[in-house]
Amino acid sequence: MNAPITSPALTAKDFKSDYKPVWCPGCGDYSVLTAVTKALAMLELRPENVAVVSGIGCSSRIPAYTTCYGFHGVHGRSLPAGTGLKVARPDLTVLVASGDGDGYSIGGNHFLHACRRNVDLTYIVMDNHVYGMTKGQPSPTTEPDWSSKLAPGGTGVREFHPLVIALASGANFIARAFSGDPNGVAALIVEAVRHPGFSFVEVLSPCVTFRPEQRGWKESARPAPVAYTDDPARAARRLMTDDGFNIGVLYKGRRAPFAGLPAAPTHSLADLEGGFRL
Amino acid sequence: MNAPITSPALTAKDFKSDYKPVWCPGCGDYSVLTAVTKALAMLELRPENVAVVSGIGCSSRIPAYTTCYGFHGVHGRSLPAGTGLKVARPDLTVLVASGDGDGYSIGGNHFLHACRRNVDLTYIVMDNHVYGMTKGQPSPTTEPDWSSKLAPGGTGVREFHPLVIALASGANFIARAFSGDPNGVAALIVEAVRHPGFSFVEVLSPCVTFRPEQRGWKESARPAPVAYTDDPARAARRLMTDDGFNIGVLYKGRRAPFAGLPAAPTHSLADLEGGFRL
Amino acid sequence: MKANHSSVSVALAGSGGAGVMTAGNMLLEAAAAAGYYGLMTRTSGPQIRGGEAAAMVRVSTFATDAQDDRFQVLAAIDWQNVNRFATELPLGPESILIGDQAHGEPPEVFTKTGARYFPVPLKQLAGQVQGGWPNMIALGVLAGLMGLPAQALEAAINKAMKKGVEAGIAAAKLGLAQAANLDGFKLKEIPAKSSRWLITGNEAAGYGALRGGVRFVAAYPITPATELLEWLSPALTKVGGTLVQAEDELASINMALGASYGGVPALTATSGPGLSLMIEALGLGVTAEVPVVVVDVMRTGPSTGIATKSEQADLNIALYGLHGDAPHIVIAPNSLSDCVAATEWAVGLAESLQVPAIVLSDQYFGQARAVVDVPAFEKKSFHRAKANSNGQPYKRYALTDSGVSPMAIPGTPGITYTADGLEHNERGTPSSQSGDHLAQMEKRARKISQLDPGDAWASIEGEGDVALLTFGSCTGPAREAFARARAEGFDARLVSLRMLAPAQPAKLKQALAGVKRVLVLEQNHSGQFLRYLRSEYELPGEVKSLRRPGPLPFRPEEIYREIVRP
Amino acid sequence: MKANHSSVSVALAGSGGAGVMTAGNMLLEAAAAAGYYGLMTRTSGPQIRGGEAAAMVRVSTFATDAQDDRFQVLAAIDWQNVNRFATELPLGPESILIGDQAHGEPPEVFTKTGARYFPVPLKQLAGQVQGGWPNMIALGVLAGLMGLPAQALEAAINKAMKKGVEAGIAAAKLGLAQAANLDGFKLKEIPAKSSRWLITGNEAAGYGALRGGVRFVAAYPITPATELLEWLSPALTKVGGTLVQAEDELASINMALGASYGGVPALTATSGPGLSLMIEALGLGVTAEVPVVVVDVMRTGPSTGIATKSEQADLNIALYGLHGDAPHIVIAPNSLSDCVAATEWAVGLAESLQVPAIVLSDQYFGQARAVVDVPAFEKKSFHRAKANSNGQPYKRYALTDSGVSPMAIPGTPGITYTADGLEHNERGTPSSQSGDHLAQMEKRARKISQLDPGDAWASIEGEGDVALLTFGSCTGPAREAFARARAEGFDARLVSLRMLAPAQPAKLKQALAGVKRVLVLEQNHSGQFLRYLRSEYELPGEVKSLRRPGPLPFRPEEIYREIVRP
Ligand SMILES: Cc1ncc(C[n+]2csc(CCOP(=O)(O)OP(=O)(O)O)c2C)c(N)n1
Ligand SMILES: Cc1ncc(C[n+]2csc(CCOP(=O)(O)OP(=O)(O)O)c2C)c(N)n1
Ligand code: SF4
Ligand code: SF4
Ligand SMILES: [Mg+2]
Ligand SMILES: [Mg+2]
Repeated sequence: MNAPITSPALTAKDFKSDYKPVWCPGCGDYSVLTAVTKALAMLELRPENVAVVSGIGCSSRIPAYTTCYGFHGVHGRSLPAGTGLKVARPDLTVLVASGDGDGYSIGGNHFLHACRRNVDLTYIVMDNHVYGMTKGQPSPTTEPDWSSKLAPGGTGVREFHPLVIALASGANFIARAFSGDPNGVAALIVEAVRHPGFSFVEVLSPCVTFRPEQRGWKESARPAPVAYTDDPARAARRLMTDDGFNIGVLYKGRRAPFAGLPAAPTHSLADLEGGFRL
Repeated sequence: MNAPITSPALTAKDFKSDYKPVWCPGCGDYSVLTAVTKALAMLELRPENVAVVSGIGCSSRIPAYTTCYGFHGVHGRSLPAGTGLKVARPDLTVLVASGDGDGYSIGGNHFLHACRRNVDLTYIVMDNHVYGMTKGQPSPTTEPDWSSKLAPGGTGVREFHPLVIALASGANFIARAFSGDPNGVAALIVEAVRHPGFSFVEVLSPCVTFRPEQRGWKESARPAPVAYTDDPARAARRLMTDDGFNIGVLYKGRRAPFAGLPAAPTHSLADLEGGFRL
Repeated sequence: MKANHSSVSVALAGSGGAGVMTAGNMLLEAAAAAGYYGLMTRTSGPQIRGGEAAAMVRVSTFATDAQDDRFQVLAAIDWQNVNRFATELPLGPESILIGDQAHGEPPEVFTKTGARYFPVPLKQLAGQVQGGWPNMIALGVLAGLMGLPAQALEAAINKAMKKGVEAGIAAAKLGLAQAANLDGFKLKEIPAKSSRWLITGNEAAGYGALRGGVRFVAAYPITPATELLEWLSPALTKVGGTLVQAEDELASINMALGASYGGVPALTATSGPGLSLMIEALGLGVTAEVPVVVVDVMRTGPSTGIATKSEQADLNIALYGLHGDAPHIVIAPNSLSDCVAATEWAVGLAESLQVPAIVLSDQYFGQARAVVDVPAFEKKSFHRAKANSNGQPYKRYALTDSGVSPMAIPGTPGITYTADGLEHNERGTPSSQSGDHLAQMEKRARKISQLDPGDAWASIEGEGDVALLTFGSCTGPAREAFARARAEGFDARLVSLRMLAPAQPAKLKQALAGVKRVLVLEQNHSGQFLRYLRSEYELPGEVKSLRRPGPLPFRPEEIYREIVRP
Repeated sequence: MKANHSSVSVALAGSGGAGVMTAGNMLLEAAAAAGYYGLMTRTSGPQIRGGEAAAMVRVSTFATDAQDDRFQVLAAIDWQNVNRFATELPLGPESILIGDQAHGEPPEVFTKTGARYFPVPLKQLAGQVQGGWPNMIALGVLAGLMGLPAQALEAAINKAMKKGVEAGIAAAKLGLAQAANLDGFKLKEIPAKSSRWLITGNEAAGYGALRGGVRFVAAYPITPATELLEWLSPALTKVGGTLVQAEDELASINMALGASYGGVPALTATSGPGLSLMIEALGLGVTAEVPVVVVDVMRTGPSTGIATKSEQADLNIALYGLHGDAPHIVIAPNSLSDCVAATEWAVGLAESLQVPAIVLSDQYFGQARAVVDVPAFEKKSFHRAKANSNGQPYKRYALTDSGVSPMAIPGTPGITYTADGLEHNERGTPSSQSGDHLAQMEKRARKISQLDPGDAWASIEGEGDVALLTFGSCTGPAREAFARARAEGFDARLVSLRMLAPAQPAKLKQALAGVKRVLVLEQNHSGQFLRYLRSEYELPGEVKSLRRPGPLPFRPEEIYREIVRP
């Protein structure tokens, strides 16, 4: 049932479904959606050969807004679901989409271990430094002094540094993007998908409703001053002092990806019975 | 019910209970137990003012082998339990004990967030690069090529680097110890307890049963060649290239610890009813 | 127009930014200021923020937390997508529709109910007041239709608005004037005004927790429990406690256990998906005998389900979700205001029995706001039995008659011990001996089964040989159905269970003595409550299940029909 | 000594390093080589490794996976802490104790049963053989006492030992010679030898999974499920599948769901604490309709409980643990060898109904090793209904009569969709409409309730007006009790349920027609199975609960007494 070889090239539009997103007007996630669809067109993929896997959150609503296969799972578990899918179906292109709450709070452990495991998938986190879906609580990337109903005066807790953690855990590709520049996001996703192993793209994607001040990210985001490195120690030094607004590929590793299901069996079931037979 | 001021100084023996450990003869955890009891004596604490909180694993059996208050919880959740305890009871000294499976596999997310949250407790992980309790499966710190029944030929998955992750997540004190030198472990625990905020002591503690080759750690462990730093970027560079056998304090931060329960209420319950009253 | 209504239900709908919730809240406040009882519930479209929404306000001369059978008035600032709410906004031929011609006609789904349409030029009228808004005109119209006095409306606007009060009042008065031209639903006067609160079920549960002594809360946000936490966070700080936002529910429940082990009563609140993640640690609470309370504000399941809607389908997991034999407590408040007492009670039971307790609230209670009589609190004292050294070796899990063993609190010298989720002997030492296991299983079961909840286990109303069994938010409409039946001389028994675990077979047997027909009312698909009742009790006579899944609440009328059915 | 025993049970105990498990396994192999059926179970002290342990071997002329009422022989290399196993090693006056005087006398707890003590100088005899060990002497003694032929023993030693075979055989023969001096328990000869397997329940379940088509497993180690995974890992690789060790159970179940969504049948295995962590994702499987199988190898609960011991107390969580109304499948193998077919069936049901299935095995089945007849497999074909594009808009959750809707597998063009744990309409678009919720709830319930399992739902044996209802590993001793009763002319009905969810009320009603007395047998404290039966079925006549928590297994004798009780 593979697509005919002569099928015409698809455009970004072919990857956008006709469901109306539930997002607020102006939400950064619209641009991420645009970027994903552009990237898939640039990669010359077909929707049926791509799966978009997510958890729960505003950002995690993205799968159904594409025409790809989608899996909208439970909160925080997008990476395991994506891992199972990619290992079982190495032929598919798997994008895992998440938010800063879904991916870094409840899903933090899977992030660590997905980076280590290095399954060949692309992990896109739409980071808005807040829980949008549940209406405005601090997330791991929220500034310690951001006041909210749940934490009046702020949590006092140091922000989570996703790129540093990714590097420390062994991610094979690390990039930061800003949804204000959808073409830039698309280009980074293309590169991430092409890079073998676990590729991580952190996308700064403003929540205009609960963090309206993030409209100011337009001013802060800028291309990273130096080209990416493939040296983890150098990358660590850079990322530890990075202010969170350097955009671009920041690290590319050379680890071999985790193996998927073998192409063919070497034994029959009857062979296995041999082990029990008396 | 506080201890009388004139109570005599306690020795390590006073912190060791008379339960016979279930550990295998030669297990590294015996020395960690000794080190903990020595450290508590050196800190001039009393058993009733110390709580040892753990998860599940051979290493996590440690609480009951002390005469302190102990909490032997469920697998992977020692840090949340210890966090709740310390926040609710800031007067207690809280040690959280774990293993590489308990702490870095199932408990990995709590590790990240405990480092960030910086509650004033000491986290001791007995790392033997294996699941001892369940009889020999690879843990996050196991070498990718270590063959076992569950992963014949090895997992192929890159090791987890606990100290780098701790640093990246904001731990306030990071040390590595080796159970072959219980006095050294004790000294590091003393320093960790005294340092405010979240202190992390990774203890190389051989599993003689499933990883007999770890008896060779005696030869590899050595004092770290340079003194600790309080600069995260410098610490990152060192830890990223560290071979896993540098022993000593490797990083000390200066972040203020997370606040515990306030000492006294400012309002009565009746005051709160005011908010509902018509 | 005669003032002969004892209850009027109105809904105000409109698209994002139209201010329907603001107006709804002011209407509720105005009703309260005029001495009435009131209830406001809300619904909205799928958008995260800003989409179409409706505020549903019921004003009555009697206390109730149930929605009525139908709405007397549906007003809309505009009709955009309001048809999506049709099933939630039942109308009848006696109902009226208010809308602005400028936004077109009311959708057919509403007009075909027979409801009469009265156009009001909301936008144009608002334009007549500098800084006036259509929602304030609508507010005035609705208040006028119910006959709420202008002063009450003014007071409510004054209380609610930070700026633009003048304009608000002026606009609302224009609305009031419009209502005067219409056939309304004037409320009867209400005689003496009792002492009242305006409160949501989530706030009530939060306050109950504090009354019970909770001073440590760890939680992870989830709809519809978040407001409970958001209310608790600053409140805890005031009373000397604290709330920690955890990284996930696994952390929050284990943090609560840690704090409670330290002697500080602890709680977490969540909804179905979060409760699923707490199951393992609840078992730890059972085995290690560490008190902890979980408030489950139920939403429509299974899985992520419908996060913003109500259902009573977490009964199974609350009662039977734990692995192994794990006796614990399950309590369900049976009214919005009972969320205070039920949660306080749950904390008391957890503390005194050293066991986890689950409170089954739901989205309906949690997010509805109501005018309620100030609850009368009983002076019960539930305390954790604390141990002190008596020179003997301390047996944390001593096999007492009651099953409760005094607990050593860290800091107490001479009786240190290790709390353990492994099976253990009386000292707390892990044991795999069948004798220790049996003895500890019996101890843990005994402390629960010996509990005598007195009359608190259920609320029992009425007489007769028909009985209706229910729990939680189904109780409100059932109470109203019973009142109607009784008003017509047909009495029956309403038994609303507050203590779901441990079951109380002897008490229920007594409550049902002589009953010939049993109705079991619950808001879920599979009949979880019925199945529970069948397994724990012998139900007399003919048993009929009245159930449907969420989110639509039961209406008094449909229950009434079942009660009086010949 | 007459060869008149159809079953002999022996136990070999000793402290760490004494080699009791090695010898026990060889004894089992020898029995198999001699044509007998056999069963080996094990117990050990709390030490992680090396503490006291006992191998329990039953050899019989008939197939059984039950332990007998008593042990005919208890042999000990030494007696250090062996008394700890007293409750697990019931003896009687007909039993004999074998021990080495050099290690002192047998503990009183054993001698007071009336068992006769025969000292054998194990150590000294071992010293007579270069490279000989006391456990091999004991092996010979035990084999001799049962009358196993020397060739069978030699064959077993040859098969098991990598080096030192000669010495082993020589030592065992010394043991055999010792036995000749003793009153033994010679086994009857067994006529024709059928085709047999030597297998543990964990291996059986693993093999059943592969037969069902499972090619993806993700799991996290946990006692007593680890061996199932350790068997599966290399086996999967051989048949073109793979096993991923996950970071925790949350990951393993979600990985399995991801793989299954991709069209590859997927499974995970765990025990109670791990199952607790999988609850949320199982609900996702229900709502998103993604097949997945969880094998729960039950251990003693609640909480961490006793990791190495058996209990049937996860029935509640398996049936009712999910939040919301979440219909799914629960299957229990009713013998060790049925672990193959039951697991295969569970995979087939999960796949064909697109729903999660839980297999309730337990530590007893999982870790026991038995000689079993090669199971006869039925040729049933269960397939996932897969969708292909027909040019129409694809409705992933179409409201079919059967409730099953063909599933699009990623890679198939024209019918892409998003699987969703949010409530949704037929297309899969999230919906909070009560109508969509009700329709999808009914669809999901329908596909389960319409399932007709044929005769596979239970095994039903015997006639009469007494019926015993049970499930899982209680079935073995029950079968043996029934055989004894029948041998005495007392027939009764044994109904062992294999399909626990969905319940099969019509089938059970038929199976129990005319029954006057019902016995409900289960290995847990609170009577979870009884409560389940009461809620789902009308049990006829007088109902009696036979239950106790783990870890001690029911013995045929105690069940027998209840069956024939007047
Ligand atoms: C187990 C569980 N806990 C909590 C929730 C509630 N919840 C839904 S989305 C969310 C946070 C989402 O934050 P993020 O991932 O940053 O997404 P955003 O909405 O900001 O895009 C939470 C806490 C849930 N659905 N499931
Ligand atoms: C939820 C859950 N999953 C799995 C287990 C089984 N289990 C017990 S200990 C353990 C691993 C322990 O490894 P580690 O923390 O390294 O401790 P060690 O025994 O090596 O000291 C596992 C997987 C469990 N008890 N609970
Ligand atoms: S709440 Fe924030 S993140 Fe969610 S849709 Fe609105 S703007 Fe986007
Ligand atoms: S198995 Fe390993 S970690 Fe566990 S007690 Fe033995 S030596 Fe120690
Ligand atoms: Mg976010
Ligand atoms: Mg370990």
